Formats: sequence, C-alpha cells, structure tokens
Amino acid sequence: MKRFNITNEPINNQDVIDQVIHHNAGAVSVFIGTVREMTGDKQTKFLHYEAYVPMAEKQLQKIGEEILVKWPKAITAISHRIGTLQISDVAVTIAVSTPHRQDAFDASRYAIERIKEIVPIWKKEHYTDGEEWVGNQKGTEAYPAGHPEGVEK
Amino acid sequence: MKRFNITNEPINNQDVIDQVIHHNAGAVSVFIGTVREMTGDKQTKFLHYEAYVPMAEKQLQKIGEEILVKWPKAITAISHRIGTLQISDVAVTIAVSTPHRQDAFDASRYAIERIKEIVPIWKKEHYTDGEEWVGNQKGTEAYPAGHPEGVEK
Amino acid sequence: MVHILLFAGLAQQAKTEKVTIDVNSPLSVEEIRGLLQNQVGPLKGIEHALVAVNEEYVELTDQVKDGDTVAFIPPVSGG
Amino acid sequence: MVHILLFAGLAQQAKTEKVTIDVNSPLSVEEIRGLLQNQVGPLKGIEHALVAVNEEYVELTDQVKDGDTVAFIPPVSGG
Repeated sequence: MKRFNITNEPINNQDVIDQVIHHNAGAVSVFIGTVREMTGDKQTKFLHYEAYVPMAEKQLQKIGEEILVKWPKAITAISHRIGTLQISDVAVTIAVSTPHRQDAFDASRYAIERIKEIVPIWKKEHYTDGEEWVGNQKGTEAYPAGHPEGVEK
Repeated sequence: MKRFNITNEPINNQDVIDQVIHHNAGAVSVFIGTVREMTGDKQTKFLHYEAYVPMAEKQLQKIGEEILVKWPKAITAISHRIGTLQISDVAVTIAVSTPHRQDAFDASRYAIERIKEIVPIWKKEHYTDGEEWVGNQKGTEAYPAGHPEGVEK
Repeated sequence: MVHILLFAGLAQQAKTEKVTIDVNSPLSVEEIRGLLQNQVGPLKGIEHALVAVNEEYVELTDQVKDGDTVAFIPPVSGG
Repeated sequence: MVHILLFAGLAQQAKTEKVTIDVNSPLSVEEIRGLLQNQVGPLKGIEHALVAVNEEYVELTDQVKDGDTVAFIPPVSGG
C-alpha cells in the first residue's frame, strides 16, 4: 500500500496504522473521518467524493513532508476514499507516529487541517432535500487570496 | 467486547474503533500507545504491565464518564493490555468519536492524560542494563498531595 | 494544445471534465481561463478556483505552454 | 479480617501481593498502613501510594472495617 493514497475501495484503518508503526514510535495518533448523518438540521443520505487523483496524492505526500519538517521524527500515512460513501463509512484515515504523544496529536491535527486546505478532493452532499458541492457555493469558503495560506508554489 | 477493558491479549485496534463509530459521529480520534525501544540513552528489551484489574476497568469507565460531561456527544472506548509486551506492541488503544473533529482530538488527549493519573496500572521497564518500575522510584512522580488532581472520592 | 481539467461544480456547469484548447503562443493562466469560458460558457465561481499546471499550484500570471495540463480547482472539501 | 492488596514495587518489597490483617474494631487507613508494615516490614515509598478501599480511592483518615479490601496504589504508570 502507498503511504499517501487516494482509493475507490473501503479504507482498512489497520493498514494505514501499520505504515507508521516502528521500533522508536511510542505514540500513534489516528484520525478517522466518517460520514455523519446530521449536519445542523440537514440529513445526509450519502456522499460523493471526487479527486484530482495524481495531484491529490502528491499533495498528501507534501503534507507528510511538512509534518516531517515540523516534527522531525513523525511518520505519516494518509488514505482518502473517493466515490460514493454511506453513513458511517470512513472517508479519510490519517496515522502519525512519533516517539512522544504530544507530537502525534499535534501532527495528526495538522494533517487533517491541511487536507482541507490544499488537497484537490471535493465532497458532494446528497441530503434528503437536495444535493450540493461542499465549499463551492459560499464566498466564505473560497480561498481568501487566490491561494490557501501556505500553498507552496 | 467491553468498552473499557484490561486484557492479557494483544489489542485489536479496529475492535476498539468499532465500539465508538455510529451514525452521528463525523470524527474518531484514536490514540495508540506502543512500546518504544529507546528512552533517552536507555534501551528497552521488553515491558511488563500489571494492573489492579477490576478497579482499573472502573477507572477507565470513569474517564469515559468524565469525557461525556466535558464533550456531551463523545463516545469513548479504551483497551489497555497487561503482561509482557515487546517493542512495538500496542499497550493502550483509546478511541473517541464526536460529531466534529476538534472535540475528538481534545477528548482523546484528555483520556490518555487521565489514564496516567488515576488508573491503577504499572509499567516495569526491562532495560538492557536493568529493570525498574516506572513512576515508583522518583519523588517527582509521586502524587503531590496524596491524591492525583481530580480524583473523585 | 492545452488540456484543461474541471472538477466538482465547475465540471457540472461545463457539462464536461476535460476541454482542449489550441494555443499558438504561450498564454497566461488568466488568458486560458478566458478562452475556456469562451468555449464552454461562463463558469460561476471559477474566479475562486485555484489553478494547477501539471499538478502544481500556480499564479494567474504564470505562463501556460503547448502540452501543459491546466486544472481549475474549486475550493476543496476533502477530509 | 481486612484484605490488603499490594502492587508493583510495594508487592516486590513485601514479597507478596496479598496480606490479611485481623481487626476487631474499625481502624483508619493510616493505622492499617502501620499494621501492614509491622507484619511485612517497612515498605519504602508507601507514603506516596494512594489507597483504595473496595476499589474506590479514600483518604488516610477514612475508616476501614471488617471484610474491606484495602489496596495500596503506588504512582501509576499505565498508558
């Protein structure tokens, strides 16, 4: 399995975790994003994710490199699923191992925030009362200055 | 499987995760503590954990209840292994699900800190140059005022 | 030829994910964006899209040359 | 009878994990701690141990009665 992976198949969390466990890891922080049914008073029936796959995998790898700069002993693996997902399906699994736990938590949280900034993946919500591409409709979620903060050129 | 569990067997991370996934969870933060080989310049050969099992399971459950007070929609599951563990073996797996990711990270971190304060489990390090009960020898790791902060009586 | 990739809401509006444009001389990303909309019609929100050339984010003023792949990347929503 | 449980370094020093003590009248946790050490010898660090009676943390001044289980809990190190 690739450490930075966009896949059409269900994600096996343990496969992602296995990529980062090693003899000097003492802590692994895993973040799993699952499909939630209710968002406010809107009910999701299912989701559809699409990605610009080769670039998305490159950007995931870039996040792993950014983490290694900030937390030099951190090993990162990320799998993001695309296609149609049902309620409770795993959309993304991030695993980061470090010698000590504080860094693992911080790096894992950093990874999910960066995914939401720089990785070309899009989510379409299929609600009981309609459908919508998330982040595409509202000015507030557009990139403020043409580029998300921190995008390297 | 019990949601709050002390076990002599290897921990299956997915079993712990499965305890907390549900239709209104959007985020699961999993913390996995593994046996690290090097601590400073000391090399661990293997570890031994022992527990006051029935009380330890009660205290893990208490941590789950504390989390539910602080993050009302958080569902927690914790398994801690005891006995002899080799390098890279999983000692503890904590999974917390919440609707939104920030709470999952915070609650997961809270759980591991509380385990280190109130759960009667002890670790004996078997180093290449000797053995030692962790936390038992140094005045700095004794409970400052007879009780760890926040222990309920 | 420049290959243009559209995603999510932009692909839905354009009713296609791929467009090719003939170019004879190097053009800026911004000029490509204009030619694209001449060809497929106006794309609402494309001004909020990032642009990647050959899978790397670029600026609107950067140049695009024959053979490049230009992707318009609306605000992402993975995770 | 009061059942006393020892763990980790305390059990190692006492060379046992279980001690029973006959009590005729209620005693404080602190008094139990003294009787224990009369029986098994001085236990280094026991003053840093928490005490649980019947699996709940208690204070040194709390009373222990016939049939109770008293656990001396040295600084924990799980996780």
